[in-house]
Amino acid sequence: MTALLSVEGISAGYGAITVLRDLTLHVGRNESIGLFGPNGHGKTTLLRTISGLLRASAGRIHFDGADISRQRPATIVNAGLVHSPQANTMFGDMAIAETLELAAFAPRARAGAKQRMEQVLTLFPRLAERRKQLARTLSGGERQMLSIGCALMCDPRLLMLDEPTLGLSPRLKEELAEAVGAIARSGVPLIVVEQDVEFLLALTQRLYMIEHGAVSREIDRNDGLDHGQVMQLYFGQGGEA
Amino acid sequence: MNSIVATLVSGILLGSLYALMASGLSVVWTTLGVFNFAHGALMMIGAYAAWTVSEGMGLGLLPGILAGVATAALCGIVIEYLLIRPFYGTRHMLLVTVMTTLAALIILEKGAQLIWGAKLKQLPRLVTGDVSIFGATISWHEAIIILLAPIVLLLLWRFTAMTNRGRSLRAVGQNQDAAALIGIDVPYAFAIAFGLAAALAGLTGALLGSIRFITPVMGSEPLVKAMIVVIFGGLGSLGATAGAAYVIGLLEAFLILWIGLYWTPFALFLLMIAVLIFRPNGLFGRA
Amino acid sequence: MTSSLRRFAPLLALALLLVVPFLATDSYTRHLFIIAFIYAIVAANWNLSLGYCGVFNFGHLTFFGVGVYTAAIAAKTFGITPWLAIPLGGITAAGAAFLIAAPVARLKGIYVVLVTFAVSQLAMQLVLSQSQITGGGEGMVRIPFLQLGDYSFIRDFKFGYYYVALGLLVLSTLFLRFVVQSPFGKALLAVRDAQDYSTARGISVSRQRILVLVLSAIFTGIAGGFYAIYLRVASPEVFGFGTMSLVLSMVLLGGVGTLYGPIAAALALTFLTEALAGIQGFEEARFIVVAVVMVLILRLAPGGLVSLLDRLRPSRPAS
Amino acid sequence: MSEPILKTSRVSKSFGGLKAIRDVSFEVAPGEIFGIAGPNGSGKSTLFNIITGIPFGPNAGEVWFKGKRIDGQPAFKIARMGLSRTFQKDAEFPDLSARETLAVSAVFCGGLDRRQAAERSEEAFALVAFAPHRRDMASAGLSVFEKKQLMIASALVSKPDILMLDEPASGLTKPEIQALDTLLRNVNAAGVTILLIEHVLTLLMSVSQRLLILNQGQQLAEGEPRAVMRQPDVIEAYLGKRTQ
Amino acid sequence: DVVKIGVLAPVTGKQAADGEDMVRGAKLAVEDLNKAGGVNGDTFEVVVGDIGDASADAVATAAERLLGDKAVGAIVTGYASTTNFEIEMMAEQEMVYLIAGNSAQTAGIISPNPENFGTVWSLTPSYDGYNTEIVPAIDKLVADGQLKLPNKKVAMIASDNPYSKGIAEGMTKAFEAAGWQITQNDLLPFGEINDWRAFLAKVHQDPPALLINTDYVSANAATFMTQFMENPTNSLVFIQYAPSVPEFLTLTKEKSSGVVYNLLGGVLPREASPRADELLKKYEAAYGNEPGSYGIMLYEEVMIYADALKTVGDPAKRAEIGAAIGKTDKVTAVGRVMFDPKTHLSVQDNDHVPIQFYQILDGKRIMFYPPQYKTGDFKQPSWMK
Ligand SMILES: Nc1ncnc2c1ncn2[C@@H]1O[C@H](COP(=O)(O)OP(=O)(O)OP(=O)(O)O)[C@@H](O)[C@H]1O
Ligand SMILES: Nc1ncnc2c1ncn2[C@@H]1O[C@H](COP(=O)(O)OP(=O)(O)OP(=O)(O)O)[C@@H](O)[C@H]1O
Ligand SMILES: [Mg+2]
Ligand SMILES: [Mg+2]
Repeated sequence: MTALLSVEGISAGYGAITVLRDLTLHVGRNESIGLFGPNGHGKTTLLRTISGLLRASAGRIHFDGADISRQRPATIVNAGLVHSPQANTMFGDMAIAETLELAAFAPRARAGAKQRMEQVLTLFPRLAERRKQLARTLSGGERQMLSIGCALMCDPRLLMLDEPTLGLSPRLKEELAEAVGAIARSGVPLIVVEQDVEFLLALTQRLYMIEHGAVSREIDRNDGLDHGQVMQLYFGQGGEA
Repeated sequence: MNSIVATLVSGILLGSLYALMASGLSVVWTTLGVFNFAHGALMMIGAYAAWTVSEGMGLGLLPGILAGVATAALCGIVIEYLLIRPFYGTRHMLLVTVMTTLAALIILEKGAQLIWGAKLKQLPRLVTGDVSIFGATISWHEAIIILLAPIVLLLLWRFTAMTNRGRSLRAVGQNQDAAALIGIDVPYAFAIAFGLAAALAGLTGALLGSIRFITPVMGSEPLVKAMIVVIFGGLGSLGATAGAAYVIGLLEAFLILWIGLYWTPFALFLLMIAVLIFRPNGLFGRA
Repeated sequence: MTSSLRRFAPLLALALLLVVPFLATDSYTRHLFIIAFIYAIVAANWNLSLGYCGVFNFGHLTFFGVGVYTAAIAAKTFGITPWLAIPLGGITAAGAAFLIAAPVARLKGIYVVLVTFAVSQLAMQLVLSQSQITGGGEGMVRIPFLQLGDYSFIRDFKFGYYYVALGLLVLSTLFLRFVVQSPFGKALLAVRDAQDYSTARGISVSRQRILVLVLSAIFTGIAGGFYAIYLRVASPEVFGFGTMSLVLSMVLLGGVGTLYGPIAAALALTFLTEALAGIQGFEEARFIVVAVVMVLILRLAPGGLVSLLDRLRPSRPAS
Repeated sequence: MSEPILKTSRVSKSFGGLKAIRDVSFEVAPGEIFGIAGPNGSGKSTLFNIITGIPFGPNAGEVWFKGKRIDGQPAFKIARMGLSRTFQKDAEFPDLSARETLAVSAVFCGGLDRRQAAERSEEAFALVAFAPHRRDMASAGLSVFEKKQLMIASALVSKPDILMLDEPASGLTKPEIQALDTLLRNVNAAGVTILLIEHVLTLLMSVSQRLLILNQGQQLAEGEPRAVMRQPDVIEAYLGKRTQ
Repeated sequence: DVVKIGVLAPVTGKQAADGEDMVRGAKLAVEDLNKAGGVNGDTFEVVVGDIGDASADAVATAAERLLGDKAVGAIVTGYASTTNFEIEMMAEQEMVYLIAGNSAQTAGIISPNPENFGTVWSLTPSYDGYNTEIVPAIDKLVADGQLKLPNKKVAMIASDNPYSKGIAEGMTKAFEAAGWQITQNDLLPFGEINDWRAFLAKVHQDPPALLINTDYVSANAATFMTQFMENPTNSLVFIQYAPSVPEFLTLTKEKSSGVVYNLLGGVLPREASPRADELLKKYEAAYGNEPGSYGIMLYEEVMIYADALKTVGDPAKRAEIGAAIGKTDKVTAVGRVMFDPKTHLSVQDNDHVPIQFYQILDGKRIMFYPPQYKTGDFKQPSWMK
């Protein structure tokens, strides 16, 4: 069986600055993967390249067998590859309810939008309380909820979350992990970028460490590594644990 | 009494015109965050195109108006593509697009003078004859504008606030990346927003072409008015723009009655400064 | 090497400008330089509020107009020597800026555009309506000209005026340099880019904005005063939209938030438009050409003309 | 407890119908590290806002700093009195270098002349361990962690009495959080009182000497961190089941 | 050699229609001169200085460019700046400058020291006639029984520019002196006026026998006339200058039938002046439309210069040419031109450059005063009882 997403030898960057260098990874149909590594080494850039916001200068990206490396973001979203960006501020002058409705914009997301809205509002009751509040007046954590909610509204087949727990309270982190875990179990694989190890380990089967714009290590947790060893590797990046 | 009615009517007429002039500007501003200085010039293009089809080719006024709307929309899309799109997301985007739209204004105005010459032109009216409203006389054409303006505004409001397609235009203006990531085709949305605004400008221009004169610079006064209306109302929404248009129209008419034409602009500007000092987000703006 | 070139480029340019009158002896070329210098001063000072502090002041030409009328009235009505009337324009312009600044300091972004624009319209109305003082729409003509002892500045093919204008430009540039390199100037950039953060660092946003408007008005008003004395006329068109968009294009083409950009752009634009103006039957088309050139520059060099100079240097290594 | 350096008494802030902060009173002693936590949207950042007046003060209640009442004062004056804060959403002056950022802050907030400002900047850089070769580039090009370091250094350069940090650890890697931990201890050791909003519990629990928990704009608990975190209502509202 | 004739004109900007006329008029004259072999062997060429929006620096720059060109022998214009300040620049450099602009400004600059302005001459006569002549003209109509007026009231509206305002003030004095009552005396900001209804509403409250609008902008005047006709009062309508512009007729069509205007230094009607007829035909043949006054006036300015050049000979002797122009005595399309040495304006009276009163009737311009040029009779406008 082919991978759901395969990234083969891509390079990408901003103007003259190259961030990703010949990076390769893949996501199977029934697994979730995690990306970690030091700040500023290209995790976000990788997700942006996959979702079409950045154009790769070399390499190929296939999603469900189709080459998406030259597609527009809108097409990619409509194929079910959804990216919830890091520290997203959303649409400052739009109210919560409006934003969530709009998020079901892609044709594939329209059917069942009502139902998914229910799900999102159950996951984040705060959003239900504040339907009319403008996005720019939300607290940091509330904004994060809205951003993830929007991604869920897109009816993803593969969900990419970039630091989803940024600024969330411990309790909410836990609830989010549960909810996202449920989504993954329902057959939507995840790509998660996270600094919070617990969160990452709770959700993913395989981890890639990204350093200097390339995969520096792959950790398959089914390979018999125990939790402690993974932690060791994870913190190996910077030195102390 | 009679003069009060006359003033009311002429205030509402002014308000309707201002609403039409400002709505397109407001659409571009609230969606794309671009202050389009070529908006008045697009009205002028609409008027000239309407004139060419209606008078030049003798095809009649309605086809002329359609041609005006279409031509302006086309110009708008071209302007967006060449002069606005390359600058989205750049550091000084607001200022740079001020400049590029000013450049568009110059190109359209001078181009129009090259094509149509400097002599004044005028379109016939939609309907001839005058109508008396409670003793105040205006032309039927103007009466139609009074009726048309709210309809156009309502449709526009429904579109931008109630439909997802309309919301998507606002979304791209506020956060392009986030918009793209929920599946909005950003370049397409930009083109739609600008084309729609330009079409509105074209319609306004074609309607103005019957009650004012068509010249290459006919758009400059409406542009200033539209700018005042849009900012004065508060930049948040179309509703605010519409409200401000009628407030300013009525205010202007009554100021003319009370203090005369000469001091009216003076008083209007002074009043606006005062309002903005006390309501820094515009008359109907949200804090 | 390249950075020393950057440091000495302005001096080199100044040296060149100093010898121009000996190379161009006709009054037309000198006149163009003088006009370009005046606009360069206005544009560079506008850039202080617009580019450095992010105040969308669309009434900057009001300060210029105030300078024009101050010098005109001082020299013609009150018989004050033009040498004094010119700097007087700077004082009144700064005063006018202070009046405008109070309401503007509270407003944000695009709202500033409307208020400052409205103020400039008010100023024009005021000039028009006070015709016994300002001459109204008729304006004022035959304003006294500069004299130095027996040397009269007219009928010398604008030799003297050239150096006065250049001198003002140099003074204005030194002044702006001093301002932007001071902590006050750095704080302007701070206020422009992050208001709340600036406040948290003890910077009063409104005080910065008021001060920047006043400072930007000083040399603008002086340039206005010189304009009135040089052309010997004061008329309400100085408040018009045309002059404003011309100067604005100089600011943006030269480079927002740069010191020498607007000056370079003022010279470039003045001579480009004039070069095209000489072509018969090209009167409309020349504006189109200039507009297209403007857009091209903005596209190719988003940082303005001066950023083209930077391009010549090897690009910074990626971090 | 000695005379409090910062005190709020029944401060409130509402947005339309929403009461974001309700009658919150607390005191901070000089020299302590005072942690603030609570669920998302419980009003932590709003509390910082109304104390510093950026961008708004409280609707009701009083804020006292060093024995002076400061609510209603212009925000920049409050900052100059010695109350420095950072922001949850990282802020920077993109066109200024790190050095210039500190210089501006020292001149405006600390009232120093240029030479003193330069000296003080060196101290602040050293305190936050800001890499020397990165001090002259435009801030826009700095990394996430460097921006945080810079934001803290610029808050410190004016020698404030209180440093208020809003979620400084968010988005940082473990080693960086470790570095931040050390940094805060050093700053505190230099005599600066710290108010810390944080969701990253390792940092919060490690450095805080006292903890205030907010919930729906109200004080839920206050006291010794470990004790507070054991309270059932805190667990219910903030920590969730597993984290204990 | 080639002598260049500079034309200072608003070729772009709001007044571009006038500018186009000016340039065409001058070009036509130059072509005619060249066809006739030039003057003393010199041929001519037109160079244009565009003054754009008429800001002082735009005018000064355009003037400097023309002045700086050694081959320019004379500069002609309809009008350039609103202040006519460029006259000083011309005099300083002894440039031959013929102007047809606001003569009040011209006289204001020249009359204190006419000897300093030896090369500057104005085809436009003194505007005094605009102020005073309307009263006797109306009186004559009433006396002749051609006009019946309901009362002796007059309502005035003027635009805030030197021309309109000056004339309105002058007329007000003249009417008051003749015992008329001024019911309205409004001033408008200068610029585009789209709504005259507020003023007209005030006029309705006390209908005058005479309604005078001195806003000379033809678009404004056309709007004024259209809106007046929506609900006319029993008043004779007089509009300054604007109805003489060809566009005014095309824009107002039947709505302007009955309106009265006058002209000083304007082109005489073709029926009354063979010279005007000849030039108009020539212009129409060349450009396919009827010119406004400036097309013909610039033609005449060039010809006046050419005559002076012929007597002096050398185009470089500009002071002498200026003096020669001052001695002009020539029958032109605007009347017999002679210049007043005190003001350098052309002399105004019925035997020189006359004031012309017209009425528009059914799309035609009828000149009914002064008698020697008259092309038809005044008729009571249809809306008046
Ligand atoms: N718009 C941009 N222009 C130029 N460089 C950029 C831009 N965005 C990111 N970079 C640079 O690209 C590099 C990789 O950034 P990226 O955001 O992908 O890292 P990351 O691994 O996601 O880090 P973090 O954990 O901090 O989110 C960084 O050095 C950053 O400075
Ligand atoms: N300007 C505003 N208008 C309306 N509501 C606001 C405004 N600012 C904040 N709020 C609301 O007030 C509440 C408190 O916000 P605050 O930012 O203080 O939360 P917080 O405790 O800092 O949360 P987080 O941990 O998520 O950052 C939130 O529910 C927020 O939505
Ligand atoms: Mg990232
Ligand atoms: Mg917060």
